[in-house]
Amino acid sequence: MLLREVEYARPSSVEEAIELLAGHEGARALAGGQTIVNVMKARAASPDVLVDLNRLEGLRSISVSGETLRIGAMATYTQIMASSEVEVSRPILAEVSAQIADVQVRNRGTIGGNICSNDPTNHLPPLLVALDGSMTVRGADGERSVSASDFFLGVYMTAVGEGELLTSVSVPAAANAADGFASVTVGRDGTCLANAAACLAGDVVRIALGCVDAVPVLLTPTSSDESSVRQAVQEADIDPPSDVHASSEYRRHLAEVCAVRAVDKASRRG
Amino acid sequence: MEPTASKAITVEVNGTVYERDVESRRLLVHFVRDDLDLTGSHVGCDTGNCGACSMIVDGQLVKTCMLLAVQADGAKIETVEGLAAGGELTNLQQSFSDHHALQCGYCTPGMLMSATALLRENPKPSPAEIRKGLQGNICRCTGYWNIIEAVTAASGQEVASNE
Amino acid sequence: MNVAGEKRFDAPRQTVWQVLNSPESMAKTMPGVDGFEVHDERHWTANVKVPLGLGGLRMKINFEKLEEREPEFARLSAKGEGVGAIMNMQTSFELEEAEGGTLMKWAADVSIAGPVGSMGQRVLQPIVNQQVGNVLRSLEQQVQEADG
Amino acid sequence: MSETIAPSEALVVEETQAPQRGFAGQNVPRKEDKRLVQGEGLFVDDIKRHGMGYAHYVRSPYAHANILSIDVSKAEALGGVYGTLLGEEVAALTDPFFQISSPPGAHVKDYALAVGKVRHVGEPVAVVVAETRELARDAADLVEVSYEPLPALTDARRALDTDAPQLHDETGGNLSWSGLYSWGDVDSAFAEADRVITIGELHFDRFNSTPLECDGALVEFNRGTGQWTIHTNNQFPGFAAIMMGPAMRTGLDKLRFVTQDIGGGFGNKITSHPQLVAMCLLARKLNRPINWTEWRTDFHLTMSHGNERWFLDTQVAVKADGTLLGFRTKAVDDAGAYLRYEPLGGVIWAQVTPGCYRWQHVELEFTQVMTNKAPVSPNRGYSRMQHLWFTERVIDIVAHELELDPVEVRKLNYIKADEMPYTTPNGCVYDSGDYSRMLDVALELIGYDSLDEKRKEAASRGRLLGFGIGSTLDSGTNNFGQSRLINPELQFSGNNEVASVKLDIFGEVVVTLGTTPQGQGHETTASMVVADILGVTPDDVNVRAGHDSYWNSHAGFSGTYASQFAVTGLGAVKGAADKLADEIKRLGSVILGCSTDDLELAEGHVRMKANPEAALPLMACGAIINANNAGLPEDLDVTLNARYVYRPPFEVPDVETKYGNLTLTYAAQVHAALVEVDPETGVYDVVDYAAVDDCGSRIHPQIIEGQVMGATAHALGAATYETFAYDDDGNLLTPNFYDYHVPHAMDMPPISMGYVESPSPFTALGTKGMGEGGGAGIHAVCAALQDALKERGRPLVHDSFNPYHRVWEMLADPEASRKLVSVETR
Repeated sequence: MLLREVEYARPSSVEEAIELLAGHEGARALAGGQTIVNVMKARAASPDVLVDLNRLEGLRSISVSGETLRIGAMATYTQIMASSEVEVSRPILAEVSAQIADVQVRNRGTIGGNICSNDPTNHLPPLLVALDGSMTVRGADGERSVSASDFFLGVYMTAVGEGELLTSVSVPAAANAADGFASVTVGRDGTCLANAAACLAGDVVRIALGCVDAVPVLLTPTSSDESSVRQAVQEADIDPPSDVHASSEYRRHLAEVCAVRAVDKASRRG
Repeated sequence: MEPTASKAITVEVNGTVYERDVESRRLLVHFVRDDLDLTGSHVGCDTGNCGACSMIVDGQLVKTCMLLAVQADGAKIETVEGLAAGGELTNLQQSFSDHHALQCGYCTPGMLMSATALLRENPKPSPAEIRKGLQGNICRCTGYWNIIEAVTAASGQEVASNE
Repeated sequence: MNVAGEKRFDAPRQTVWQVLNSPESMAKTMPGVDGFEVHDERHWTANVKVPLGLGGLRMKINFEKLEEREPEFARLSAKGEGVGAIMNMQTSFELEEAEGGTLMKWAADVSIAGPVGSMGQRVLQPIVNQQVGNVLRSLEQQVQEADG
Repeated sequence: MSETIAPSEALVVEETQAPQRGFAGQNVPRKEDKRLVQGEGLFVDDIKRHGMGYAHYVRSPYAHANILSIDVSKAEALGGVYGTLLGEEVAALTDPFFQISSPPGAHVKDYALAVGKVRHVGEPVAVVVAETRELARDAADLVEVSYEPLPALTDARRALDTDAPQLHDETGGNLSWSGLYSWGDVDSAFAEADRVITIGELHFDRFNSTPLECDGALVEFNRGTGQWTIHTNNQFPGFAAIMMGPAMRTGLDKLRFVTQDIGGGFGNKITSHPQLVAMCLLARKLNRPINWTEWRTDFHLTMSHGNERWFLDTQVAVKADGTLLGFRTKAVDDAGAYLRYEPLGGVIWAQVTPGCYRWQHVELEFTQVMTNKAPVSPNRGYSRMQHLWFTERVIDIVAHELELDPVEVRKLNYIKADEMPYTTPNGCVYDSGDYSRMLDVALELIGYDSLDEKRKEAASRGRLLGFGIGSTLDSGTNNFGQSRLINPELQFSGNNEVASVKLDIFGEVVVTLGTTPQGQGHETTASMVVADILGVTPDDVNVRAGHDSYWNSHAGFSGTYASQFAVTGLGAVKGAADKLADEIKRLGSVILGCSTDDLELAEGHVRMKANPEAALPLMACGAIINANNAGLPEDLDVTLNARYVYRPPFEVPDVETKYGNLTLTYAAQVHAALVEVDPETGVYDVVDYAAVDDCGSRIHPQIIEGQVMGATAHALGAATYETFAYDDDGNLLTPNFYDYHVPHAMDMPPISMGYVESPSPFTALGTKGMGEGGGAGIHAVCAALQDALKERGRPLVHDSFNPYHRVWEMLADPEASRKLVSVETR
């Protein structure tokens, strides 16, 4: 409960935030804080400077422009669940956000924090990989866009470099997209033992597995029928970590089941 | 602005304004309990799971063990101490007692704040909605059903009673 | 947990050996080393900050060379402290001449002591794999530099 | 997954008799609630003192290691640090804690801090005290401890192997205590048997009730009087005192225990005496009040794990019709690294030796060992729960293997109502109860008649439905004489509790209790009993909140533990109130000039039965005795301040035959569960649940129902989610609520409740101790899973803890568990 000493700044603009992040060694962005503050309580990983993004209202906006749904990195799960833009352009994001933890966490936790922490049990990394989303990352020398499949580098590691800031997440807008998400959790809405997101577009099938590796595992089976989905998972030859909640073997099995169930949900929606 | 290891902050808690210097690292729940001496809100875990520290900050239900006190600078905070204005119990508080929705009472302040936030957003929640609304609050005494009944009754709905 | 593998260098065995046995050049292969101290040729200490998205994982790592047979075999122990837990690693490598280059067979046994929970369990394995990858990549670089 | 919506409304109450007991029997509003719902409770961590220091422990990262050196210089150099405490100081200033065990456990040396060696991850090795909580932890991080790691022992079954790591040199091995219990004639039972069922191994898992408030203390030392005031949430101060006094070389009256509100206990807050000693030493050394806040991770690492127990080589003697004759088993109990309340678990189980059943012949070899895990201590259902789970598992395995109906096997073997009071093979006396009727009520509540339709309906959704029963006992009011079966040298026996009731100068009725309630509503129930006796209302009765050993209302066994308040606590309250009522009548007879027989207490007056107009208000009585007593007869011995010590009727059990009555009352639970298993993943839900309890006469039904619901939630958590799991190096893998998942609101199944009231013939109010439950839900879920998986290769449920992955393993390889059981037909 008792954090190591840390410095705190609350910038009033994205530019200022990036200056702070770039200008201070060991500086980290503080989004919802629903992961990083707990890690700091354990005094495991510990930033020297926290750059609080919570007053950057601009980073909370959710908008649809043409073919793209753009969600500000600081949009909370609660916001995403309530957003009419999300509802009309990619409802799966609201559906999955509603399964994350509890009201209090959903009120504070953000889409940006979820994917930047990239805990292997998080819901959104596999979902965004399956939806072929892209992340906008801003640094001192401008903005760049990183596709979801390149964004996740490892546990707690992403393409957001030192002195950079994730500003928004974009996914293709498609109201009736055939998306599906399935998970097995410890208790209802608890920690995921395994999860999978699926997106069916024409004959393109994208499945992303969570909880089985440091980063989401993307599968693109040739068809959405059960046998080829199972085959794709088996051929991915994943080596999931073991922990007290599930053995590697059990996770491997659950990954296959979740993939099949996610695809099934997706096809029933499409 | 330059990062600092401590900061003078102003918060309004249950209508009273407090100004204090606080270390940047101090969690809001410790600030409220130890610095403001409002000990109604509790700490039951290290990991943001138990919800005993739940408060309503600027209208939003949050776990204050995952919020730094400095982040609450300028915020309006509601805690359990603010519910019964002038000692007059709210329907919800009375209902908790009527339905034996508390035993040791340690989770109760956080539970009450979560239920208060829920009823503001959803004045007539179904039992399933109440369970979803209280999912972030652990109670080790009651097994939850009496709490669900208490919230149902406080919202003026029929209770599937255990009596 | 155990990790092991092989790596081929396009450099003579002696060069690889020297790199592997020089604390300074090894330091360069480790992520986020911000302090280094050699006590004697068998003992040295590194202060590292493993860069993670959430903030540095600060560790003080004490190395001890347990065994060596120049130029083909060495075994070290590394003990990292400072994250509320203790990381213990025993690692060894064998060097063989392999057509014009050197083949390194390495193995490491990593364990964490302390109240790590599944966070430690679940996260340790991927982090170790990741860091091993980094080390091997920069090792190659060091060998090339040493090889001139 | 099926989404449960609400508890079914059914509530059945069957009473063998329904005596009108005034306020008793009614749901009087709880006195405690008004402060607790306003955040005005006073929990230990709410207490502040000027200049107090915050303590933070330095804990071992190793499960087993020699401590080579500890360097606190950097910590003490840090600004704001008040001081430190080390094991070597503790060893110099205190003696090792008194050990309950006979040898070899008797030789364990246990101090407030590790001395020379650590024996489990998280064991305290030093304490740092500083100006703020954060600084204390900063400084603790600066303490440099150098360890020599040793191999860890994490499997109790290996503890006695010659090559096993040795925890305590003094005990010459890892055995703490062992004893052979044999009652009846086990050989003849097996000779008589038509079938002998052998079960290789059953395992009761390690968990505890994890009260939401962890332990804590605020300790002040009075230099002038040499007296400590210990504000703490310890739930058994009487026990803490007898552990601490001798160790600290001080008289017990120098240790003042003060408690108001406690955030849950469940037995887990009995053994905090090592931490309390450390804080006492620091308060004296640093001459300032010391705050100790135990954090969640600390609690999980060090506090009161439940006894993990193995049952090996079990043999059961059965007739072909399922009549149970007897059993043999070897219980191996894992006490963890130190004996803080153990090895009492080695006898406590014997309170319920036959479970709810009539078998007469029992042989149990009990072996308790020490391992590199957190010390175990009482946990809701302490030691009986493990044994009851075993007996229930045996019943269902017998039924499963002999293709008998678990309901019929139970009805055939249950102790019958007309056999009550029933003497068990080891001399315990079950006071009252009707288990068959309870089972009928449970079956009705859960719709047992339509079980087949339910199975079909679930199957149509691809789910496997299973039904299971758990019938258990909650034995309350210990005869501490049972400790002599562990160690004949001990001078403990019987039990007691104290209450005082006085009438103050303005007629205020004031009650003080010796108990330390943690949510059981003692203020409320005590006020009801007193009100009925004094002819006032509960609102007129002021029951002091909490416990203060300087109130002089405690005895050696005072506290709140082991399901006894309704017997010992209320027994003491009734005794004191009766005494006061008698004094009031004697005063009244003098003032009103009549015989005490002509008087009654009603409506706040002592008055003449024949002529209610001739009455003296209680206020006047208080005023006369306290402030206006001139002219009263000299021989009128009335103080209006009555103190009563309740002492249950017990004999010392026979040490040789291990025979005798170990507890006074036996509340019963018959619970039934329906589970649905997803055969593809092993994920399952409890979809319906019925809880039928009998705790005798019910003083406050609502409080009792709350206890039953809470105990059920604990059992369901333990069955599916909750475990203290260790890796092979002795690291705890579930040190917080993130990994140690407890039931949340959405995890609870619908629960319908039923009651049978069989008043206890042995207690003044017909009440029985209750609240712990017997872990009936753990067994009901085990049985339901075994039933659900029957058609998938008949796997045997062999563990009390069945997370999804274990169910999946049983589905994937049923043969693995089939190997554990065999049936011999004679």
